[in-house]
Amino acid sequence: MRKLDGVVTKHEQIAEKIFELTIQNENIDASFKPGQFLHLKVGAGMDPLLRRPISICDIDEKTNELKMIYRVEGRGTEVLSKTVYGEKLNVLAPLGNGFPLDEAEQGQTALLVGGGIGVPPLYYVSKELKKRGVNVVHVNGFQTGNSVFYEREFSELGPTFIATVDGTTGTKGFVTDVIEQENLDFDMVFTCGPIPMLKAIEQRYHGKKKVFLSLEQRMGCGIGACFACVCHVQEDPAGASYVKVCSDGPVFPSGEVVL
Amino acid sequence: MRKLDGVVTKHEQIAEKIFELTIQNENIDASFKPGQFLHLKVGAGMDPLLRRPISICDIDEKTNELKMIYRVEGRGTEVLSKTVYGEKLNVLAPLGNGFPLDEAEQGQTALLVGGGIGVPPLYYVSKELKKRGVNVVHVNGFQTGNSVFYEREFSELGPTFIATVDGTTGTKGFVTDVIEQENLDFDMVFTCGPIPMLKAIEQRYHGKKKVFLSLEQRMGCGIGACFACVCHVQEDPAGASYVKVCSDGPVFPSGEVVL
Amino acid sequence: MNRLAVELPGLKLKNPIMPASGCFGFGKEYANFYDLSVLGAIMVKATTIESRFGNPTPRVAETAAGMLNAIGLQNPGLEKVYSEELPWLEQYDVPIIANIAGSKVEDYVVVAEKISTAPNVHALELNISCPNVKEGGIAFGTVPETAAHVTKEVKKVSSVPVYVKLSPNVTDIVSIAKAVEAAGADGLTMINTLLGMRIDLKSRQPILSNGMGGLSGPAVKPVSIRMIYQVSQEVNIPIIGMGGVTKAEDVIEYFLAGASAVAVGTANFVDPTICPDIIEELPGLLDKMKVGHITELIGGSWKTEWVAQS
Amino acid sequence: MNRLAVELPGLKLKNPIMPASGCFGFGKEYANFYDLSVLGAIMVKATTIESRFGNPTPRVAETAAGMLNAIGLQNPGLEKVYSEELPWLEQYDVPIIANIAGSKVEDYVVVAEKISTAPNVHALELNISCPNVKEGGIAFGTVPETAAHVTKEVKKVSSVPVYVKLSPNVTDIVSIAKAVEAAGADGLTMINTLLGMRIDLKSRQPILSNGMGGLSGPAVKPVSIRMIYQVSQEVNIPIIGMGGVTKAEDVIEYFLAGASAVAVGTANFVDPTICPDIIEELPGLLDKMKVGHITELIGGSWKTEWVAQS
Ligand SMILES: Cc1cc2nc3c(=O)[nH]c(=O)nc-3n(C[C@H](O)[C@H](O)[C@H](O)COP(=O)(O)OP(=O)(O)OC[C@H]3O[C@@H](n4cnc5c(N)ncnc54)[C@H](O)[C@@H]3O)c2cc1C
Ligand SMILES: Cc1cc2nc3c(=O)[nH]c(=O)nc-3n(C[C@H](O)[C@H](O)[C@H](O)COP(=O)(O)OP(=O)(O)OC[C@H]3O[C@@H](n4cnc5c(N)ncnc54)[C@H](O)[C@@H]3O)c2cc1C
Ligand SMILES: Cc1cc2nc3c(=O)[nH]c(=O)nc-3n(C[C@H](O)[C@H](O)[C@H](O)COP(=O)(O)O)c2cc1C
Ligand SMILES: Cc1cc2nc3c(=O)[nH]c(=O)nc-3n(C[C@H](O)[C@H](O)[C@H](O)COP(=O)(O)O)c2cc1C
Ligand code: FES
Ligand code: FES
Repeated sequence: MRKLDGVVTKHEQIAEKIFELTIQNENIDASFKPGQFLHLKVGAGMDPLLRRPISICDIDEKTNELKMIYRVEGRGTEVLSKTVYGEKLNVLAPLGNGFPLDEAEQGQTALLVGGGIGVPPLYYVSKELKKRGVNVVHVNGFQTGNSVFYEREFSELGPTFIATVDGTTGTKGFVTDVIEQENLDFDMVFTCGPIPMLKAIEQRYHGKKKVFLSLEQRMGCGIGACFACVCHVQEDPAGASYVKVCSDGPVFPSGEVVL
Repeated sequence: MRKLDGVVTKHEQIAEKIFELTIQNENIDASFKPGQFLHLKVGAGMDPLLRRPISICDIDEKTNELKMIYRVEGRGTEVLSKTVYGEKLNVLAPLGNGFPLDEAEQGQTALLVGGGIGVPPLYYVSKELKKRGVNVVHVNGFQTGNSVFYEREFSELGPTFIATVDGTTGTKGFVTDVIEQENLDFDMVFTCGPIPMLKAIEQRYHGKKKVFLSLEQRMGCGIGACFACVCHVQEDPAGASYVKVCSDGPVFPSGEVVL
Repeated sequence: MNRLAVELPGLKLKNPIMPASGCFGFGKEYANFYDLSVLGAIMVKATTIESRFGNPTPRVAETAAGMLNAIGLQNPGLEKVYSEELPWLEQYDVPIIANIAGSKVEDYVVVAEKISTAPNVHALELNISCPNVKEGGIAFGTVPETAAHVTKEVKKVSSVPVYVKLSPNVTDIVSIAKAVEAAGADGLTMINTLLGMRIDLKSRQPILSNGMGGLSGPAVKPVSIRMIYQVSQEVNIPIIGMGGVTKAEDVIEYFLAGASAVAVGTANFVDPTICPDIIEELPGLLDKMKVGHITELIGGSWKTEWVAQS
Repeated sequence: MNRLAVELPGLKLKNPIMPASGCFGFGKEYANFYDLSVLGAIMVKATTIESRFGNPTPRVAETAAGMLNAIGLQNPGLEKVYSEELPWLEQYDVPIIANIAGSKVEDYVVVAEKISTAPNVHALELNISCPNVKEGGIAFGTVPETAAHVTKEVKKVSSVPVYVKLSPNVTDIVSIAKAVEAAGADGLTMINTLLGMRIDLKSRQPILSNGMGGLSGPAVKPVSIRMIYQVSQEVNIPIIGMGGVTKAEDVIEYFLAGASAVAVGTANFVDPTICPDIIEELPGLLDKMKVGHITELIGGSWKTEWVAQS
């Protein structure tokens, strides 16, 4: 966990409102794990004030580059989208715990389920699993065809299914529809996306498969100090026990956190 | 008076903390008069919030370009100094009344006295006077040699004297010292600079020569609506009469405004 | 159907956007940038009986996403406002809200009685919350009894509805709001500026020659939204909201909090065409929110009719 | 000579910079970034008798140059703070200021009595101004009598000096400050957060699940500077200033207003090394201002000794 300046080496729009951004810094290396995230300072001034959490989408150890993919949502990502080649971006990284890749053994099959801007971190997960000889199957859900990205990149690693809510690309419906229709078989699930999607996956597969969920939560510090990002735990759903998404997560096994 | 986006066509540092910035917009033309100013939005966000007043230093009618020269003082000009080629700067322009060049007749001699960042507007004044056949003599004062700029540019238009407070360049002392030492002869004075300098000039020459002073004042709107920039007038120094620097000025004849 | 039209006591607004008092003079300067008739209304600069120079300069200082001002109610005085400024504005098809100030109750009464008879003045805004004058001003606005008293006296003489402008520099804004409502106020405008200060490192003195000043701009918006949320649930008179509005989204946020119209202050200095720009953006934003008429949004954050679709 | 050393009741500070309560947890996270011993002091997170989960999320929202929070005093409770968090901090050479909260006076007394006996706790900070809890909190801090009462009771049992943290959400901050001074407070810390709100356009509900929250960050600095300027001239106990500090210049501004030390809150989230960075910048800034010792600047904006050279 450090504060570092990343130099922008690439920045381009890859789908509607979706940007791919690559930064470089000598400290970026394989110690940055799939599922971890950055806390990114946008703009130079005090407005926007807070950092933005963005997942690591890929690491290139050789060039010390880190790739992220983000959607323009509000003011922060809007300002971010104006960043140009050569500019410096200050980030805290790597943050959080990442996906437990060791839970997948060689020859097993991992199902990676992404929704919207939950898709990017799964790319790095998939690449690393593949390296370890794990079979990867991807199911990525989007609102509509225009916002689909990285279909080719995922396909190069393993079978890849797309669902869109309006059916403009891939299967019409949700990721869970695809999993059922395609009758997919797998040993574990790694997933990241909106809460309703995570809930659906947890409901279906908790107890049956190993399931790991990556959560989103509004953040202050990003490092565990401010208590902005806490969640109740299923063991003590109304009590004082908690986990912090930023430092205990963002990845949790199913059954741990109250979604 | 309009709101327009100027595209940065040149931006470079020309002395210690002093930058020359050129913008282009089809509406920039000879209707922008010497002594008028711009009200410039710095940065995209709400911090810094207010616009910054900067004088017009030169106009190129043919290329629709406007030149300004500014010193990095605080946060606004600091952010401004990071602007790069091709960026857009939003300005309100041209604002204020400018110097009454018609007061100088062909063959007469105008003394232009500038102090620090009061120097830039006098360059455009001098060029325009010269065009009309008026003789121009320049006395420009600075803190120290490192902050001197445009010595050559002024010299090309007429005799040019430099004073620095510490004597590192030109005469050691103030502009008024130079005027006396050099025994300069002139019909009228156009001046812009810090209040103590304006006061000294007014004291010496009011009633004897035509004197026109360009004032600075903290501004809100820059167009006459907010009453941030008012000054008492000498006729009614403690009363409710006033002038606004932004819309009645920034240029006033000596004897009008309480400095 | 005009989806932006709003009707308030004394005011038929073609849209709910108006420049805030003190941030628009008497309109002349902005008339160089656009036709003032596009505005919902204009809140003109505070008027006092006599002309005032106001405070010494510097009168403004910048803060993070905000500014401090200590203009000190500079204005040409009742006579001139009545005989010159207001008649000049009659060329525009726009109702005027006259902001009135004073240092004693009788001052307010004198200004209110006269100014409310101007043909284009459709409402008064009682400025009992100006932080920049030594006497009167904010003092009236921080105690429920005095706020109610000046309201009552002005109501007696005014020929048009009276809106009272509340100060945010209070422990309990609701009690002040209720007091002026009970005293007969037809509406509220909120908020005036927060009392603040900046100190210059070189001179080691406050930047404003007056010492303290009023904080405005985006920095104060969350305070204003909170106060309107609190007050709108406790009173039955409409609120014109203000504080930090810079875009159409802010207007909607004010409506959801409980405002029925919105004034734009500081942002006029940053962008002279901000008011017409916002007015133009609003219908598109209503479309996006699937809202027919902007009034449907009033108090939407605490009224329970609407349930978000997800 | 250490030009940054400041001595306050109970506190020998090697420099006047400390993280503000609630913005630094109990220090563990920031210890990953730097050696906590460089800090003047640490104001740790509010401690209550029992552990608390706090409010539902979302608990933070961004505003222009600021943020809202409604954490709701989440903390592990007195026992755990006393037996785990504070002992962990003993490895650092830095005095701890323990922030204590409760919903009734007796709660404060219980926490104060015990926590003040921890070896590294050199002072208490009475949080009578938290806007994010339904009971107690801000209610104590907005009325002079109740503020004085809780101060007096805590003073009776505390083994270390007691600083009272004032709420800015009041009409008359001076009267509250004087009341707690008279009740025996050894110092003041100011300000806690301003009550604010943001509303989400999609859900049409307040962004914070708690509705309102506390506004902090650069946006509030002018309000805090103003209040410290007012209060420091009327009391004889020192003030630890806070609100929007992000750089060394801000620290000087606070000193000139009347503060004797400065806490940094929100800025820690933006930049985790902000406190040591400011500490490092301060001597250079003192040089530039031709100031020998930072304490010479305390109240410089209203004390008359110094005259600006121009
Ligand atoms: C661990 C983690 C990883 C993430 N990874 C990615 C990613 O790889 N790509 C991507 O596009 N997005 C990602 N997000 C979501 C991303 O952080 C938000 O979309 C972004 O912060 C929105 O900022 P904004 O200024 O555009 O929106 P605004 O609405 O203007 O933001 C206002 C505030 O709300 C916060 N906020 C708004 N939406 C979210 C959200 N969904 N999650 C958390 N905070 C939010 C912002 O951080 C900011 O503090 C991630 C979120 C988390 C928590
Ligand atoms: C009519 C006019 C013409 C000017 N022309 C020039 C020029 O050609 N070149 C140049 O370098 N400077 C010029 N100035 C001064 C210039 O406006 C200030 O240096 C600049 O605003 C400082 O901004 P900042 O953000 O760097 O400083 P900050 O101190 O951070 O500014 C804070 C606030 O104070 C205001 N302010 C600070 N100093 C001044 C000042 N001297 N005059 C007015 N407002 C001030 C700023 O505009 C801003 O609102 C002119 C000023 C006026 C009034
Ligand atoms: C320069 C300036 C002058 C103001 N003058 C007045 C005034 O004369 N009367 C008044 O009621 N409010 C006055 N105000 C307050 C505004 O009308 C408004 O309530 C406040 O600025 C908040 O809105 P904003 O954040 O959009 O500026 C003034 C504000 C500013 C910035
Ligand atoms: C997330 C957060 C949590 C806070 N928690 C506490 C707290 O537990 N006790 C307290 O007295 N103040 C608390 N505060 C207030 C700060 O200590 C400080 O007074 C305020 O934030 C102003 O300083 P700043 O602008 O530097 O943040 C909290 C502030 C924030 C932003
Ligand atoms: S974001 Fe601060 S604790 Fe998680
Ligand atoms: S700057 Fe607003 S009136 Fe001159």
